[in-house]
Amino acid sequence: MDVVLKVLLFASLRERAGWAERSLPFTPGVSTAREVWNQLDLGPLEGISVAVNQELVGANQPLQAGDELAFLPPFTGG
Amino acid sequence: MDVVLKVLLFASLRERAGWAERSLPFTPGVSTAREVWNQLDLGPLEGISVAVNQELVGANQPLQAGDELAFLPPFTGG
Amino acid sequence: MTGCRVEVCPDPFDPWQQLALWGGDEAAAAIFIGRVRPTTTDGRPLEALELEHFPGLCERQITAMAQRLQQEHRAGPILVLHRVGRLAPGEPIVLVAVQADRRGAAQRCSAALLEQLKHQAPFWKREWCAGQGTWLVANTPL
Amino acid sequence: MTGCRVEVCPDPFDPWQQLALWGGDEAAAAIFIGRVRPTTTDGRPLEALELEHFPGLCERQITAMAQRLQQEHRAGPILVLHRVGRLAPGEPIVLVAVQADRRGAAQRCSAALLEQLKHQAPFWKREWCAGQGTWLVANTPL
Repeated sequence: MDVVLKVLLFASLRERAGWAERSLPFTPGVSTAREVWNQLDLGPLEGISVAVNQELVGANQPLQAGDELAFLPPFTGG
Repeated sequence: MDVVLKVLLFASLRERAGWAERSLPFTPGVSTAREVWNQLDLGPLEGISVAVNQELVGANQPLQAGDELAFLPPFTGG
Repeated sequence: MTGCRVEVCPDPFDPWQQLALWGGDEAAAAIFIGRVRPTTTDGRPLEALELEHFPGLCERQITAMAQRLQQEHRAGPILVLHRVGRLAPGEPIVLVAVQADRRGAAQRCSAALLEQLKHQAPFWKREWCAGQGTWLVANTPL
Repeated sequence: MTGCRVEVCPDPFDPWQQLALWGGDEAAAAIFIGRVRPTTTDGRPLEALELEHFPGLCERQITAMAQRLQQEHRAGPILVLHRVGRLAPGEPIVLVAVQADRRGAAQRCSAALLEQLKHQAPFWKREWCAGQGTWLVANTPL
Protein backbone atom coordinates (compact mmCIF):
# COMPACT_ATOMS: atom_id res chain seq x y z
CA MET A 1 0.00 0.00 0.00
CA ASP A 2 1.31 3.46 -0.97
CA VAL A 3 1.05 5.77 2.01
CA VAL A 4 1.35 9.36 0.82
CA LEU A 5 0.87 13.03 1.58
CA LYS A 6 -0.73 15.24 -1.05
CA VAL A 7 1.01 18.63 -1.21
CA LEU A 8 -0.59 21.69 -2.88
CA LEU A 9 1.06 24.98 -3.77
CA PHE A 10 -0.78 28.19 -4.75
CA ALA A 11 -0.10 31.41 -6.66
CA SER A 12 3.49 32.69 -6.38
CA LEU A 13 4.61 29.55 -4.52
CA ARG A 14 3.36 27.39 -7.37
CA GLU A 15 5.20 29.53 -9.94
CA ARG A 16 8.38 29.50 -7.90
CA ALA A 17 8.32 25.71 -7.51
CA GLY A 18 7.12 24.96 -11.02
CA TRP A 19 4.43 22.54 -9.81
CA ALA A 20 0.96 22.78 -8.25
CA GLU A 21 0.41 19.37 -6.70
CA ARG A 22 2.63 16.47 -5.63
CA SER A 23 2.26 13.23 -3.81
CA LEU A 24 5.08 12.65 -1.33
CA PRO A 25 5.71 9.42 0.50
CA PHE A 26 4.55 9.75 4.09
CA THR A 27 7.52 9.08 6.29
CA PRO A 28 6.78 9.01 10.00
CA GLY A 29 10.05 10.88 10.59
CA VAL A 30 8.83 13.89 8.54
CA SER A 31 5.62 14.50 10.36
CA THR A 32 4.86 18.25 10.38
CA ALA A 33 4.16 20.83 7.66
CA ARG A 34 7.38 22.61 8.64
CA GLU A 35 9.41 19.46 8.05
CA VAL A 36 7.76 18.81 4.68
CA TRP A 37 8.36 22.46 3.70
CA ASN A 38 12.05 22.20 4.51
CA GLN A 39 12.30 19.16 2.23
CA LEU A 40 10.75 21.13 -0.66
CA ASP A 41 13.58 23.68 -0.63
CA LEU A 42 11.40 26.70 -1.53
CA GLY A 43 12.85 29.30 0.85
CA PRO A 44 11.78 30.42 4.32
CA LEU A 45 8.36 29.42 5.68
CA GLU A 46 7.85 32.90 7.13
CA GLY A 47 4.61 34.57 6.00
CA ILE A 48 3.30 31.33 4.49
CA SER A 49 0.06 29.83 5.83
CA VAL A 50 -0.50 26.11 6.13
CA ALA A 51 -3.74 24.23 5.57
CA VAL A 52 -4.20 20.57 6.37
CA ASN A 53 -7.30 18.95 4.90
CA GLN A 54 -8.68 22.42 4.12
CA GLU A 55 -8.24 23.79 7.65
CA LEU A 56 -5.72 26.52 8.48
CA VAL A 57 -3.36 25.10 11.10
CA GLY A 58 -0.01 25.83 12.69
CA ALA A 59 3.10 24.62 10.84
CA ASN A 60 4.02 22.30 13.69
CA GLN A 61 0.80 20.31 13.82
CA PRO A 62 1.51 16.58 13.39
CA LEU A 63 0.49 15.13 10.00
CA GLN A 64 -1.32 11.89 9.29
CA ALA A 65 -0.82 9.59 6.32
CA GLY A 66 -3.22 10.62 3.52
CA ASP A 67 -3.40 14.28 4.63
CA GLU A 68 -3.77 17.04 2.05
CA LEU A 69 -1.20 19.68 2.91
CA ALA A 70 -1.38 23.15 1.27
CA PHE A 71 1.16 25.98 1.43
CA LEU A 72 -0.40 29.43 0.93
CA PRO A 73 1.54 32.64 0.22
CA PRO A 74 0.33 35.87 1.94
CA PHE A 75 -3.31 36.60 1.08
CA THR A 76 -3.98 39.59 -1.18
CA GLY A 77 -7.71 39.43 -1.92
CA GLY A 78 -10.53 41.86 -1.21
CA MET B 1 -44.15 101.58 3.07
CA ASP B 2 -44.68 98.39 5.08
CA VAL B 3 -41.37 97.25 6.51
CA VAL B 4 -41.68 93.67 7.65
CA LEU B 5 -39.94 90.50 8.73
CA LYS B 6 -41.11 87.21 7.29
CA VAL B 7 -41.12 84.49 9.98
CA LEU B 8 -41.26 80.75 9.14
CA LEU B 9 -41.90 77.85 11.48
CA PHE B 10 -41.29 74.17 10.68
CA ALA B 11 -42.49 70.76 11.84
CA SER B 12 -43.33 70.55 15.57
CA LEU B 13 -42.87 74.32 16.03
CA ARG B 14 -45.44 74.98 13.31
CA GLU B 15 -47.91 72.58 14.93
CA ARG B 16 -47.34 74.07 18.36
CA ALA B 17 -47.86 77.63 17.09
CA GLY B 18 -50.72 76.80 14.73
CA TRP B 19 -49.18 78.78 11.87
CA ALA B 20 -46.41 78.28 9.31
CA GLU B 21 -45.62 81.78 8.10
CA ARG B 22 -46.23 85.30 9.37
CA SER B 23 -45.22 88.78 8.43
CA LEU B 24 -44.25 90.82 11.48
CA PRO B 25 -43.64 94.55 11.46
CA PHE B 26 -39.93 95.22 11.58
CA THR B 27 -39.28 97.32 14.65
CA PRO B 28 -35.70 98.49 15.07
CA GLY B 29 -36.02 97.76 18.81
CA VAL B 30 -36.64 94.04 18.15
CA SER B 31 -33.63 93.36 16.05
CA THR B 32 -32.40 89.79 16.69
CA ALA B 33 -33.92 86.36 16.17
CA ARG B 34 -33.85 85.84 19.93
CA GLU B 35 -35.97 88.99 20.49
CA VAL B 36 -38.47 88.01 17.80
CA TRP B 37 -38.68 84.50 19.30
CA ASN B 38 -39.47 85.89 22.72
CA GLN B 39 -42.33 87.92 21.23
CA LEU B 40 -43.82 84.75 19.70
CA ASP B 41 -44.26 83.11 23.11
CA LEU B 42 -43.49 79.55 21.96
CA GLY B 43 -41.33 78.37 24.86
CA PRO B 44 -37.54 78.31 25.31
CA LEU B 45 -35.25 78.88 22.31
CA GLU B 46 -32.91 76.10 23.51
CA GLY B 47 -32.29 73.43 20.86
CA ILE B 48 -33.87 75.51 18.12
CA SER B 49 -31.81 76.57 15.11
CA VAL B 50 -32.21 79.93 13.42
CA ALA B 51 -31.92 80.65 9.70
CA VAL B 52 -31.89 84.15 8.26
CA ASN B 53 -32.39 84.35 4.49
CA GLN B 54 -31.73 80.60 4.27
CA GLU B 55 -28.43 80.71 6.16
CA LEU B 56 -28.01 79.12 9.59
CA VAL B 57 -26.92 81.89 11.98
CA GLY B 58 -26.64 82.58 15.71
CA ALA B 59 -29.78 83.76 17.47
CA ASN B 60 -28.16 87.09 18.31
CA GLN B 61 -27.27 88.16 14.79
CA PRO B 62 -28.84 91.56 14.00
CA LEU B 63 -31.80 91.45 11.61
CA GLN B 64 -32.50 93.69 8.65
CA ALA B 65 -35.90 94.86 7.42
CA GLY B 66 -37.19 92.38 4.82
CA ASP B 67 -35.27 89.42 6.27
CA GLU B 68 -36.76 85.93 6.14
CA LEU B 69 -36.37 84.45 9.60
CA ALA B 70 -36.92 80.71 10.17
CA PHE B 71 -37.08 78.81 13.46
CA LEU B 72 -36.10 75.14 13.13
CA PRO B 73 -36.70 72.43 15.74
CA PRO B 74 -33.94 69.81 16.30
CA PHE B 75 -33.13 67.98 13.06
CA THR B 76 -34.15 64.32 12.84
CA GLY B 77 -33.40 63.34 9.25
CA GLY B 78 -31.08 60.74 7.78
CA MET C 1 -11.90 65.54 -7.77
CA THR C 2 -15.46 65.41 -8.98
CA GLY C 3 -19.06 66.18 -8.26
CA CYS C 4 -21.39 65.92 -5.31
CA ARG C 5 -24.93 65.08 -6.43
CA VAL C 6 -27.53 65.91 -3.77
CA GLU C 7 -31.26 65.34 -4.22
CA VAL C 8 -34.27 65.67 -1.95
CA CYS C 9 -36.85 63.27 -3.41
CA PRO C 10 -40.61 63.69 -2.94
CA ASP C 11 -41.18 60.27 -4.55
CA PRO C 12 -39.88 56.78 -3.72
CA PHE C 13 -36.50 55.88 -5.21
CA ASP C 14 -34.92 52.53 -6.01
CA PRO C 15 -31.43 52.69 -4.48
CA TRP C 16 -29.88 50.10 -6.79
CA GLN C 17 -31.27 51.71 -9.90
CA GLN C 18 -30.04 55.12 -8.76
CA LEU C 19 -26.59 53.72 -8.00
CA ALA C 20 -26.44 52.00 -11.40
CA LEU C 21 -27.29 55.30 -13.11
CA TRP C 22 -24.75 57.17 -10.99
CA GLY C 23 -22.01 54.83 -12.24
CA GLY C 24 -18.33 55.43 -11.59
CA ASP C 25 -15.49 52.96 -11.31
CA GLU C 26 -13.15 54.19 -8.58
CA ALA C 27 -11.35 51.47 -6.63
CA ALA C 28 -13.58 51.87 -3.55
CA ALA C 29 -17.24 52.73 -3.00
CA ALA C 30 -18.90 52.85 0.44
CA ILE C 31 -22.66 53.09 0.43
CA PHE C 32 -25.22 53.49 3.20
CA ILE C 33 -28.96 53.01 2.82
CA GLY C 34 -31.41 53.83 5.60
CA ARG C 35 -34.98 52.53 5.56
CA VAL C 36 -38.16 53.11 7.56
CA ARG C 37 -38.44 50.79 10.58
CA PRO C 38 -41.69 48.80 10.97
CA THR C 39 -42.27 50.14 14.50
CA THR C 40 -42.39 53.54 16.20
CA THR C 41 -39.66 54.59 18.62
CA ASP C 42 -41.92 53.42 21.47
CA GLY C 43 -42.45 50.02 19.86
CA ARG C 44 -45.93 50.26 18.31
CA PRO C 45 -46.61 49.27 14.67
CA LEU C 46 -45.78 52.18 12.37
CA GLU C 47 -48.33 53.24 9.79
CA ALA C 48 -46.11 55.71 7.98
CA LEU C 49 -43.15 57.98 8.49
CA GLU C 50 -43.54 61.56 7.34
CA LEU C 51 -40.47 63.57 6.39
CA GLU C 52 -40.43 67.34 6.12
CA HIS C 53 -37.53 69.57 5.09
CA PHE C 54 -36.67 73.23 4.66
CA PRO C 55 -36.41 73.48 0.87
CA GLY C 56 -33.39 75.35 -0.44
CA LEU C 57 -31.45 75.61 2.81
CA CYS C 58 -31.56 71.83 3.18
CA GLU C 59 -30.08 71.03 -0.24
CA ARG C 60 -27.41 73.72 0.18
CA GLN C 61 -26.44 72.49 3.64
CA ILE C 62 -26.01 68.93 2.42
CA THR C 63 -24.02 70.00 -0.64
CA ALA C 64 -21.73 72.11 1.55
CA MET C 65 -21.09 69.30 4.03
CA ALA C 66 -20.52 66.79 1.20
CA GLN C 67 -17.97 69.09 -0.46
CA ARG C 68 -16.16 69.75 2.83
CA LEU C 69 -15.93 66.04 3.66
CA GLN C 70 -14.95 65.16 0.10
CA GLN C 71 -11.94 67.47 0.40
CA GLU C 72 -11.09 66.39 3.92
CA HIS C 73 -11.07 62.68 3.01
CA ARG C 74 -9.72 63.14 -0.55
CA ALA C 75 -12.79 61.31 -1.78
CA GLY C 76 -14.20 61.13 -5.31
CA PRO C 77 -17.83 61.44 -6.44
CA ILE C 78 -20.54 61.62 -3.75
CA LEU C 79 -24.23 60.86 -4.16
CA VAL C 80 -26.85 61.78 -1.53
CA LEU C 81 -30.55 61.04 -1.94
CA HIS C 82 -33.03 61.84 0.84
CA ARG C 83 -36.76 61.26 0.81
CA VAL C 84 -39.42 63.68 1.98
CA GLY C 85 -43.18 63.11 2.17
CA ARG C 86 -45.03 60.07 3.49
CA LEU C 87 -43.06 56.80 3.59
CA ALA C 88 -44.19 53.24 4.28
CA PRO C 89 -42.21 50.82 6.50
CA GLY C 90 -39.25 49.36 4.61
CA GLU C 91 -39.02 52.27 2.14
CA PRO C 92 -35.59 53.86 1.62
CA ILE C 93 -35.20 57.21 3.44
CA VAL C 94 -31.59 58.04 2.71
CA LEU C 95 -28.78 56.91 0.45
CA VAL C 96 -25.19 58.10 0.93
CA ALA C 97 -22.57 56.84 -1.52
CA VAL C 98 -18.91 57.84 -1.65
CA GLN C 99 -16.28 56.72 -4.14
CA ALA C 100 -12.55 57.04 -3.44
CA ASP C 101 -9.22 55.51 -4.40
CA ARG C 102 -8.89 53.95 -0.92
CA ARG C 103 -11.41 51.89 1.05
CA GLY C 104 -10.68 53.76 4.30
CA ALA C 105 -11.37 57.15 2.74
CA ALA C 106 -14.63 55.96 1.18
CA GLN C 107 -15.84 54.32 4.42
CA ARG C 108 -14.87 57.20 6.72
CA CYS C 109 -16.26 59.89 4.42
CA SER C 110 -19.55 58.01 3.99
CA ALA C 111 -19.99 57.49 7.75
CA ALA C 112 -19.10 61.12 8.57
CA LEU C 113 -21.49 62.47 5.95
CA LEU C 114 -24.34 60.33 7.29
CA GLU C 115 -23.78 61.71 10.81
CA GLN C 116 -23.70 65.29 9.55
CA LEU C 117 -26.87 64.66 7.52
CA LYS C 118 -28.62 63.41 10.65
CA HIS C 119 -27.54 66.26 12.88
CA GLN C 120 -26.98 69.28 10.64
CA ALA C 121 -29.53 69.12 7.81
CA PRO C 122 -33.04 70.57 8.30
CA PHE C 123 -35.17 67.41 8.04
CA TRP C 124 -37.88 66.41 10.49
CA LYS C 125 -39.56 63.04 11.01
CA ARG C 126 -43.11 62.44 12.19
CA GLU C 127 -44.26 58.92 13.08
CA TRP C 128 -47.85 58.02 12.22
CA CYS C 129 -49.53 55.33 14.29
CA ALA C 130 -53.28 54.68 14.59
CA GLY C 131 -54.02 57.91 12.73
CA GLN C 132 -51.93 60.07 15.07
CA GLY C 133 -48.70 61.83 14.18
CA THR C 134 -45.82 62.35 16.63
CA TRP C 135 -42.79 64.48 15.78
CA LEU C 136 -39.51 62.86 16.77
CA VAL C 137 -37.40 64.90 19.15
CA ALA C 138 -34.07 63.23 18.40
CA ASN C 139 -32.38 60.79 16.05
CA THR C 140 -31.69 57.13 16.77
CA PRO C 141 -28.30 56.55 18.42
CA LEU C 142 -25.36 55.47 16.27
CA MET D 1 -30.49 36.58 13.00
CA THR D 2 -30.34 35.47 9.39
CA GLY D 3 -28.17 34.21 6.64
CA CYS D 4 -24.72 34.92 5.35
CA ARG D 5 -24.54 34.43 1.59
CA VAL D 6 -20.97 33.99 0.35
CA GLU D 7 -20.04 33.43 -3.29
CA VAL D 8 -16.79 33.20 -5.18
CA CYS D 9 -17.65 34.25 -8.73
CA PRO D 10 -15.67 33.10 -11.80
CA ASP D 11 -17.69 35.51 -13.98
CA PRO D 12 -18.29 39.29 -13.79
CA PHE D 13 -21.16 40.39 -11.54
CA ASP D 14 -23.29 43.54 -11.56
CA PRO D 15 -23.24 44.77 -7.94
CA TRP D 16 -26.53 46.66 -8.15
CA GLN D 17 -28.38 43.77 -9.75
CA GLN D 18 -27.02 41.39 -7.11
CA LEU D 19 -28.03 43.75 -4.31
CA ALA D 20 -31.50 44.16 -5.78
CA LEU D 21 -31.92 40.36 -5.89
CA TRP D 22 -30.58 40.03 -2.35
CA GLY D 23 -33.31 42.36 -1.11
CA GLY D 24 -34.03 42.92 2.57
CA ASP D 25 -35.45 45.95 4.31
CA GLU D 26 -33.66 46.36 7.63
CA ALA D 27 -33.25 49.94 8.85
CA ALA D 28 -29.57 50.12 7.92
CA ALA D 29 -27.45 48.66 5.13
CA ALA D 30 -23.72 49.35 4.70
CA ILE D 31 -22.20 48.24 1.44
CA PHE D 32 -18.66 48.22 0.11
CA ILE D 33 -17.64 47.62 -3.48
CA GLY D 34 -14.02 47.26 -4.55
CA ARG D 35 -12.98 47.56 -8.20
CA VAL D 36 -9.84 46.96 -10.23
CA ARG D 37 -7.58 50.06 -10.41
CA PRO D 38 -6.44 51.18 -13.87
CA THR D 39 -2.76 51.06 -12.88
CA THR D 40 -0.39 48.56 -11.32
CA THR D 41 0.95 49.12 -7.81
CA ASP D 42 4.09 50.61 -9.36
CA GLY D 43 2.05 53.00 -11.52
CA ARG D 44 2.07 51.40 -14.98
CA PRO D 45 -1.12 50.86 -17.00
CA LEU D 46 -2.80 47.63 -15.92
CA GLU D 47 -3.85 45.16 -18.58
CA ALA D 48 -5.74 42.84 -16.27
CA LEU D 49 -5.88 41.67 -12.68
CA GLU D 50 -5.90 37.93 -12.12
CA LEU D 51 -7.43 36.50 -8.97
CA GLU D 52 -6.80 33.00 -7.70
CA HIS D 53 -8.31 31.32 -4.65
CA PHE D 54 -8.16 28.05 -2.72
CA PRO D 55 -11.59 26.58 -3.51
CA GLY D 56 -13.47 25.17 -0.57
CA LEU D 57 -11.27 26.52 2.21
CA CYS D 58 -11.82 30.05 0.90
CA GLU D 59 -15.63 29.94 0.95
CA ARG D 60 -15.65 28.30 4.38
CA GLN D 61 -13.21 30.85 5.82
CA ILE D 62 -15.34 33.76 4.59
CA THR D 63 -18.57 32.21 5.84
CA ALA D 64 -17.01 31.60 9.26
CA MET D 65 -15.73 35.19 9.57
CA ALA D 66 -19.07 36.62 8.38
CA GLN D 67 -20.99 34.56 10.96
CA ARG D 68 -18.60 35.54 13.77
CA LEU D 69 -18.85 39.25 12.91
CA GLN D 70 -22.62 39.05 12.43
CA GLN D 71 -22.95 37.77 16.00
CA GLU D 72 -20.41 40.20 17.42
CA HIS D 73 -22.12 43.25 15.86
CA ARG D 74 -25.70 41.89 16.17
CA ALA D 75 -26.04 42.40 12.45
CA GLY D 76 -28.67 40.98 10.10
CA PRO D 77 -28.18 39.43 6.64
CA ILE D 78 -24.71 39.55 5.08
CA LEU D 79 -23.80 39.21 1.41
CA VAL D 80 -20.23 38.67 0.18
CA LEU D 81 -19.33 38.30 -3.48
CA HIS D 82 -15.71 37.95 -4.58
CA ARG D 83 -14.41 37.55 -8.12
CA VAL D 84 -11.77 35.15 -9.30
CA GLY D 85 -10.30 34.83 -12.78
CA ARG D 86 -9.11 37.56 -15.10
CA LEU D 87 -10.56 41.05 -14.45
CA ALA D 88 -10.36 44.23 -16.51
CA PRO D 89 -9.72 47.68 -14.94
CA GLY D 90 -12.92 49.05 -13.38
CA GLU D 91 -14.52 45.63 -12.88
CA PRO D 92 -15.92 44.81 -9.43
CA ILE D 93 -13.66 42.52 -7.38
CA VAL D 94 -15.50 42.39 -4.10
CA LEU D 95 -18.88 43.30 -2.66
CA VAL D 96 -19.58 43.24 1.09
CA ALA D 97 -23.08 44.18 2.26
CA VAL D 98 -24.38 44.11 5.83
CA GLN D 99 -27.88 44.88 7.04
CA ALA D 100 -28.64 45.73 10.67
CA ASP D 101 -31.14 47.57 12.80
CA ARG D 102 -28.56 50.29 13.59
CA ARG D 103 -26.34 52.22 11.21
CA GLY D 104 -23.27 51.85 13.46
CA ALA D 105 -23.57 48.07 13.59
CA ALA D 106 -23.98 47.83 9.81
CA GLN D 107 -21.02 50.15 9.13
CA ARG D 108 -18.64 48.58 11.65
CA CYS D 109 -19.51 45.01 10.67
CA SER D 110 -19.08 45.77 6.97
CA ALA D 111 -15.68 47.44 7.51
CA ALA D 112 -14.43 44.66 9.83
CA LEU D 113 -15.52 41.95 7.39
CA LEU D 114 -13.72 43.67 4.51
CA GLU D 115 -10.47 43.78 6.52
CA GLN D 116 -10.76 40.11 7.48
CA LEU D 117 -11.48 39.21 3.84
CA LYS D 118 -8.33 41.02 2.76
CA HIS D 119 -6.07 39.47 5.37
CA GLN D 120 -7.55 36.08 6.28
CA ALA D 121 -9.12 34.62 3.12
CA PRO D 122 -6.96 32.62 0.66
CA PHE D 123 -7.12 34.88 -2.41
CA TRP D 124 -4.13 35.99 -4.46
CA LYS D 125 -3.81 38.82 -7.00
CA ARG D 126 -1.53 38.93 -10.02
CA GLU D 127 -1.15 42.13 -12.02
CA TRP D 128 -0.74 41.79 -15.77
CA CYS D 129 1.12 44.53 -17.60
CA ALA D 130 2.68 44.33 -21.06
CA GLY D 131 2.08 40.58 -21.15
CA GLN D 132 3.86 39.95 -17.85
CA GLY D 133 2.26 38.84 -14.62
CA THR D 134 3.45 39.89 -11.15
CA TRP D 135 2.03 38.40 -7.96
CA LEU D 136 1.25 41.00 -5.33
CA VAL D 137 3.04 40.49 -2.03
CA ALA D 138 0.64 42.54 0.13
CA ASN D 139 -2.67 44.35 0.09
CA THR D 140 -3.17 48.09 -0.37
CA PRO D 141 -3.16 50.02 2.92
CA LEU D 142 -6.47 50.96 4.52
